[in-house]
Amino acid sequence: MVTLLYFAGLRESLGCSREQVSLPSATATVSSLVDHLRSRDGRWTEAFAPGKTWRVAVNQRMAELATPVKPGDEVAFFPPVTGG
Amino acid sequence: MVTLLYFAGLRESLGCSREQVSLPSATATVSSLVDHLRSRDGRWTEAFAPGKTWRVAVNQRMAELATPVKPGDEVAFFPPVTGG
Amino acid sequence: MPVVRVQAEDFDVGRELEALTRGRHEVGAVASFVGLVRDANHGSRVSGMTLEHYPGMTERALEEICAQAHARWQLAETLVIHRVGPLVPGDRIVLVVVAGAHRGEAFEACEFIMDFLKTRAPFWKKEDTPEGGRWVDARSTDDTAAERWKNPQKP
Amino acid sequence: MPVVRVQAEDFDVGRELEALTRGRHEVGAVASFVGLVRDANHGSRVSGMTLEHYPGMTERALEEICAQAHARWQLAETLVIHRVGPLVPGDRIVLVVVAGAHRGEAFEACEFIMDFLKTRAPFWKKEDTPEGGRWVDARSTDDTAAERWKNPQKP
Repeated sequence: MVTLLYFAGLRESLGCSREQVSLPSATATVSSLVDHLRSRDGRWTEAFAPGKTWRVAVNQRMAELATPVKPGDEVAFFPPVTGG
Repeated sequence: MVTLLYFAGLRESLGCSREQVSLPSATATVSSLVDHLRSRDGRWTEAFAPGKTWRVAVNQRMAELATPVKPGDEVAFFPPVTGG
Repeated sequence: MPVVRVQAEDFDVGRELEALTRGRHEVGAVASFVGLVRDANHGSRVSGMTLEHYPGMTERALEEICAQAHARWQLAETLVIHRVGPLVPGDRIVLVVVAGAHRGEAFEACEFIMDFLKTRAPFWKKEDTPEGGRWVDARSTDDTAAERWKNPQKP
Repeated sequence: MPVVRVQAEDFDVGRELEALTRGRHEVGAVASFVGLVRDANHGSRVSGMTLEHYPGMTERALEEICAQAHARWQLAETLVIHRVGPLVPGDRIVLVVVAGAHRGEAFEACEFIMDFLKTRAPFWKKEDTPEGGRWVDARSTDDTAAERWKNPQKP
């Protein structure tokens, strides 16, 4: 299982701030995890549709599509940041 | 007559902070005024010797050797500034 | 040493600067930046905003940005305070302070920290406008500002 | 509007920033610089210093530098406070504050004002060292810093 967190506009569109999911495979990456999420239901399909802009952090560090994800990880999805 | 002001290290070397002098000619510039001062006495000769670094302001604006000086002007000589 | 605080409360800029440099007589230059809530954005009146963040990652990201600044320049101290929660126009949002021996480094490091805070620290602003709540879009100029530090020379 | 003060008294950075931006809700960015007396310079301990200036010209020079900053960037406010007279290590010497809509301009203008203050405003420092009083020499790096603004592009 991994913990997924959603922030800001993405949290609002998905109506979800936190969930636990099983990894789609033993050798998962952000990319395969997103493919899995996209296949789940309309809101996820929409939020992660090609062309949508989002950022991802794995274990609280900025990550990329190729970043590995393993059981126990905390994976956060959010829009580009706008602090400061 | 013009008012001459001296600041900082230059004031100390000359032992003078303020004086009134007659202009050497009707069409004076900073350059001709400095030539005149240099001819006066050892301390002035020394302070304005070739190779010495100093700055000049005419009527409280940074000036150059070619800047005209006319009666009533305030001419200040000082070392390069070191504020801030 | 980087000091990072994420908090709902306001901060006192004078007191923070004082505390950061007290007794540090090798410090000759303190550059700082304060970000404030503006009352307009993209042509709409803004009556307030809410700052959301990612607790835990936020502090870590800010500490990492400060550590990068310390690695890149000779600095005595860095401080980042960022507020979260509801804010109104005129409110302080962020304070970045860099203390060092000389001004060139302090200015550069302060701008560096702000540029990366804007693009790497997980904060999000939602503005209250007459048309309703609106998530602020990231600005491409912020990405450009952060990109220029990839060059090891002064940008 | 440029505000310039030359004074023997200390200043409160927080209060000055607050006063400069109070009710100015178009201001989103405040960049500032504080210069402090260091306890060492060119390998000598410095126990104190005296700042001499050219009354009248000082204020005029600082106002002109701020006016140039306002002409060059879109700024809401600029403030320069510079102290004169005797100071000891840790004392504040100078405060420069630039308030504007965006941070890039505020940072640049603040650095611009400091660079020209260092090379154009008639102040002179005399340090107290174990070897006696010593006038501080102007640094060629300050001239270089001021020169780069001749380029109309960001340096």
